[in-house]
Amino acid sequence: MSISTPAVVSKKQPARFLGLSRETLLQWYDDMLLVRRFEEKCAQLYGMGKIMGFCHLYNGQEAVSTGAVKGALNPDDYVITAYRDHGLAISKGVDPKAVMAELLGKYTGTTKGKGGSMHIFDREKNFLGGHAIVGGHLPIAAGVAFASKYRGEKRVCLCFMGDGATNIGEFHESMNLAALWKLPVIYIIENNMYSMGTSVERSSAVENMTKKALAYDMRSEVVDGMKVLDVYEKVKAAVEQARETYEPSLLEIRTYRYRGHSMSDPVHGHYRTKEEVEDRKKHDPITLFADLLKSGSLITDDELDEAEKRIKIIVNECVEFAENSPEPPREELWKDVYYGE
Amino acid sequence: MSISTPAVVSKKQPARFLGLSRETLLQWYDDMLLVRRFEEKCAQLYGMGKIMGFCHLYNGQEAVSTGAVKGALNPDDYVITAYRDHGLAISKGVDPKAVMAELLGKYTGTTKGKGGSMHIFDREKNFLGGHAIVGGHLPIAAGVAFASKYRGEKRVCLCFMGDGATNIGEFHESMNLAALWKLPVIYIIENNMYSMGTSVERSSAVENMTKKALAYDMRSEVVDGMKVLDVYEKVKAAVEQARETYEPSLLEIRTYRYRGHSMSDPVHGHYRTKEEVEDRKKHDPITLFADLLKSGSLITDDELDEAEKRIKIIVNECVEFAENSPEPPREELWKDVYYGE
Amino acid sequence: MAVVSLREALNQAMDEEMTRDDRVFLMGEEVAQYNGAYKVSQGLLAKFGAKRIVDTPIAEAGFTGIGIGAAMAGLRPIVEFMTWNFSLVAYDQIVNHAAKMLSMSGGHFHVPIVFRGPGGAAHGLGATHSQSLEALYAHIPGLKVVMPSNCRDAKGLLKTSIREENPVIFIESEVMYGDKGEIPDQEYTIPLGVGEIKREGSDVTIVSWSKVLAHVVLPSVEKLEQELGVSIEVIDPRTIKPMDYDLIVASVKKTNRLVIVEEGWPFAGVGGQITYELSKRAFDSLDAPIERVTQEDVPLPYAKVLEKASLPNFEKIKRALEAVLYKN
Amino acid sequence: MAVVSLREALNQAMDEEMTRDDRVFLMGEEVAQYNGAYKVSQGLLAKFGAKRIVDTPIAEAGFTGIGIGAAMAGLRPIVEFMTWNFSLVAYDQIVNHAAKMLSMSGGHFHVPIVFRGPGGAAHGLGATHSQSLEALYAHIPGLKVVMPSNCRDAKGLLKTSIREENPVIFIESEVMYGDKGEIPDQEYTIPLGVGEIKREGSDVTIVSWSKVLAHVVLPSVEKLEQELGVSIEVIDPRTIKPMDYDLIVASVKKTNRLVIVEEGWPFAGVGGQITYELSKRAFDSLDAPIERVTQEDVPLPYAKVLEKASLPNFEKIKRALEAVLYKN
Ligand SMILES: Cc1ncc(C[n+]2csc(CCOP(=O)(O)OP(=O)(O)O)c2C)c(N)n1
Ligand SMILES: Cc1ncc(C[n+]2csc(CCOP(=O)(O)OP(=O)(O)O)c2C)c(N)n1
Ligand SMILES: [Mg+2]
Ligand SMILES: [Mg+2]
Repeated sequence: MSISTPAVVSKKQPARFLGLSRETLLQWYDDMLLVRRFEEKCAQLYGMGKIMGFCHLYNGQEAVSTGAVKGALNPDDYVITAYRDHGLAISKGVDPKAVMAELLGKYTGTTKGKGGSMHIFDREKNFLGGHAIVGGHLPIAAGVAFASKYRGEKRVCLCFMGDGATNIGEFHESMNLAALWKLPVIYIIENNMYSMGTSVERSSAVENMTKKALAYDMRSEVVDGMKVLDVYEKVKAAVEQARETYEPSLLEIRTYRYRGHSMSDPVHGHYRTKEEVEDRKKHDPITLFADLLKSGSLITDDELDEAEKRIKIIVNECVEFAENSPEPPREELWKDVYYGE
Repeated sequence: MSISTPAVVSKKQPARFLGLSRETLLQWYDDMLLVRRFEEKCAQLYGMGKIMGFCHLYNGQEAVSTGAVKGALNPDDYVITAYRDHGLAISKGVDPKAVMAELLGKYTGTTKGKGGSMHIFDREKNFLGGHAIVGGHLPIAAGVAFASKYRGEKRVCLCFMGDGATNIGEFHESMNLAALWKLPVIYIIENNMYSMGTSVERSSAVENMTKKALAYDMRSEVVDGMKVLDVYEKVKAAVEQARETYEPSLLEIRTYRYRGHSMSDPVHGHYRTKEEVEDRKKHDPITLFADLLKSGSLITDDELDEAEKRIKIIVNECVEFAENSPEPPREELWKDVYYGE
Repeated sequence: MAVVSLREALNQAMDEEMTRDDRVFLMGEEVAQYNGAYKVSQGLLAKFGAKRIVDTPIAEAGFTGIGIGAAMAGLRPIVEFMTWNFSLVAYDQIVNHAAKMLSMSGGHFHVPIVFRGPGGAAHGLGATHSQSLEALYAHIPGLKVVMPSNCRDAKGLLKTSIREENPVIFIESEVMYGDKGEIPDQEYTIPLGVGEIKREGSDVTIVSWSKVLAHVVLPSVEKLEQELGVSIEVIDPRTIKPMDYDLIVASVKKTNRLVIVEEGWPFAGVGGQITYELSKRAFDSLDAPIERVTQEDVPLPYAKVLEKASLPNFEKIKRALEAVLYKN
Repeated sequence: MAVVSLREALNQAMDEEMTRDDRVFLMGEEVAQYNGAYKVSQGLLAKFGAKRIVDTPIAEAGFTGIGIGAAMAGLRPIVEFMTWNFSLVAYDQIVNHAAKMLSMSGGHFHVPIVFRGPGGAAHGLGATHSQSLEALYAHIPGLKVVMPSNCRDAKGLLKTSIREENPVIFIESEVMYGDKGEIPDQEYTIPLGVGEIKREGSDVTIVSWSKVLAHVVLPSVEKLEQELGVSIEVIDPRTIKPMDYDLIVASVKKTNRLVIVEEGWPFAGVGGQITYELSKRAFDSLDAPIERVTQEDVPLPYAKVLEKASLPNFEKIKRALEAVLYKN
């Protein structure tokens, strides 16, 4: 995804930009915007019946995927998450065209149309899914980190989960094993305050998720998920820690989901008010980041418009690519059941 | 189980006896001694091949069952535990004859010979087993407490587990649900320092088990499991709390297992030394209690000998009853598969 | 006779039984405030309150165990799995605890509990969210497995299941919740273990249940009869365990041919069991080997073309009928 | 040819494969310091160290998932369940993750992993500790299920399973660990999916596997032949999935009679599947309905008399043979 590099070499930035170059910051802005527009397009296509099944959008949580994945990781680090996976996949470098094709059930999709929205995978990008059984991927993440340590590599695994996932047994087993064996995995709770229609206070005995780390003497921190640079900084610190010492972390990133749980669920209802949602949107991670960039005069309104245009083109290319791709051949039904058979 | 009541009415006891009558204290002594001698007899019968399968003895942990179950509970309170269940069943008032008959697979056993050592049940005594899948009974205990609260009763459920059981997912789910819904269940970890051959430090990220309660903002306390009165006092406090406010607790009772994990496992080996075991036996809960009673001149050496005789008779009666009981009839195979069919 | 949706039929069954017996309560994810992920519990929170309509965290093993414990202590829980796929994290609770409690306790504690929710494939839900798991539960002694195919059966069987003293696995289908059908106006129940002839016929018997019966078999029968020139009898066991073998045997003694259509996987599936029992009980009546149409032995893919190719459909059923009729 | 115990045969297989490929490691409860609850991993910690012989807490879902993740990242884990009964708390990990990963990821990630440990009944272990769960795993596409009945097969099949690129369910038997048998001195492997005729015969075929084959069927055959005056062919599929149907069909075409003896429960068990396939593939060769001898459809009780009455035994097999031979 190319961006217009400034002619002039960017002079030293103020401290709040953490010494990141203007180019990097603008790339992150593009990444967040791409995820936002990509998801909006998905909503459209779902409405048109072109995307089937369960489709969980990332709107509102973009600062997490960009700051944590695009920002804090090396390409050979691993990422694994649950079904709300489009944004994290894109921030990890998975081709958005292939993601869109997957959503349309096409042969050119990330998994040839087999996994769908909830199961984006890309071996080359070290993106390990997209998992639809809540909590099921948590021990798997520890296993990936186990393999990295086993081989003496310095690759870490970033494992994302929702607030609701912290109440299932595998959360406990994974945290205990990761802490006990010192596995280089960073568990990230994307606390968007709700598990479908159930608020954190109605599902968890503790509302402060970092308290859950106390049962394992595990390193933990609260992160402002609406501020991409706060996400970057704190995830980066956890990643460095895991790289150097294999010590795992549990990070609670406070964020918010703009849409309904999945495309088949209402945006608001018994569980949260329209007002709450509107109010949260006033602290939009993309707008906040744009304002921050402007405050350092790193971007102009014209450049913001350019970005919009750039992203619009990319998203349209994704749809075009997906629409024009073939469906998987019938024989595919029998492939990938047993490896090499 | 009758005991010789003193002719003279016992005068006021020193504070360390918690205002308990001599009669009560001596009954507790008998209870601990009975569990000890009962288990020793089981070891003998197992060696003779009269008890089959897995048989997990309670030797060393007697102060827990007596102080917590016989001491702190009402008859209509519930008790549920894992497979190491003989002592807890006896302290809850389950007829030791029926327990012994069960171990010998007889029709007069607690479950007609169907459950065996790991599955002692007694509806009348509110003893809910005896469960052999580690952690499996933890949510069930919460469900029993749920029913008690649902009916507005003041009955609590005492749920025992081993230190190893705290690492399985159901521990987490049960603790969270009990704390979230305020269920009158007291979770008791019988921390005997080992899960089979695995020490706590090799299986749990935290060695202080009460830290596990922090993840649920749950009331917790450490208890000296070698001191029956400490067990009684602290369990009693947790029980009162649950009775009055439905608030659950997690208690870590530090105790020690004298025998191997089960009759088919070695007493010591790679995982613990002979010296460690011998050393621990120097702080035997029964001897400690006897010394305490003597220190208050509540019992004489002669009375201790009488107790031994009394218990020996009871245990022999158990064996005699079991030996002379019939095996279950073949038709029993088809009973209790579907209720009322 | 009122016409209701299957969703309403199930809702009425729970409503009536909760009204009748206050030991009955409903527990599961999103069953209360959200009125159910698929709205099957619509209105029950408002009517019965939070004490009896209980929202749970995502902790299937935990709330399944709570249901079992509550049942042992005298309540009669209905545990809803948002879908049966998620019951697999609670599988040990159901198999090693609910199913065995009565036997292990030598009769001391029985477990009157209903586990219910949608099973099977919907549209584009992928491998983990499209499973027909009846065989995994019917294999286990101590459990009963119920799978209704229409509104009348659903209501009558759910009411009976709630009154049942043993653990019942009650498997619905999310794509059937909107199906409409007539139900009697006065109260009724339907016994477990009793199948029903959904369509009389004389030349060949089809045994099928739940969604694949309602949405694939029955809508295809007339066309199949015309194209094959035969009369087809369709039997719905309604209860998978205990299975109403007598009804199937009687039909096969008449038609001499049997095709089993199920949505589950083939290997060690329910159809294999029916084949074994029928080949014993009707050996001399069978003029052709029993044929089965099942989901293909693969994880169900997302793409529509592959999903379709994997599930039972008209063509596959026709081929199976041709096979038992020696028409190919 | 050296004579070893089945325990040693399995130990050798792991030892040789770990020596051959350092991506292979063993993980489970008590496998390291304790040398295995049943001593199958005896000496491996001393030889390979704590990095490759890993003791776990009691967290089956957790360490099963760790195995799956490690396999996705390029290692080749052997996960030991102390007994298969405890795998049920990890059932979702195996069914929804290990088995489906390759398909859900469209070929991106395969899961080369072996899950092994003892299954079936021992003596007086009761309902939760005596289960033969092969049907629950064979039902799931994406898994292979292996159940050896002697030392030679156990070693050869385990080595192949460790080299296999797909998840393998490898079910042993604790009461067989002491069984002695000959194994070749030079290295060898045995392919999955290939059964073996354990005993040639001409009048009736018995298909059986694992412990019930080794401890009940084979020791009874001669007596059964004498008492019934027939010649019995005994087939051991060795692998439950994929099942070597051709071998069974060939035998039945010769004997025209089939009895399946399995330790699992009857309903939707493996024998039901074999019955379905055989009644299709050998319909005209079968002179009698296929008979099955299984564990009774009840949770296995503790008392010896009841345990015995529940499991397959000489009398039950004899009755089944008489039935297919029309001798009653
Ligand atoms: C074991 C299991 N139980 C239930 C579900 C159904 N389900 C899917 S997502 C979800 C809510 C998860 O909420 P959270 O973990 O907070 O993640 P979020 O959707 O907010 O990103 C539920 C209940 C499931 N997929 N798996
Ligand atoms: C789910 C499960 N995994 C493994 C086992 C085998 N097992 C039985 S007891 C035990 C050790 C439990 O130790 P702990 O919880 O400390 O209790 P203790 O025996 O010390 O009383 C193990 C691993 C089991 N029964 N269930
Ligand atoms: Mg959430
Ligand atoms: Mg212990």
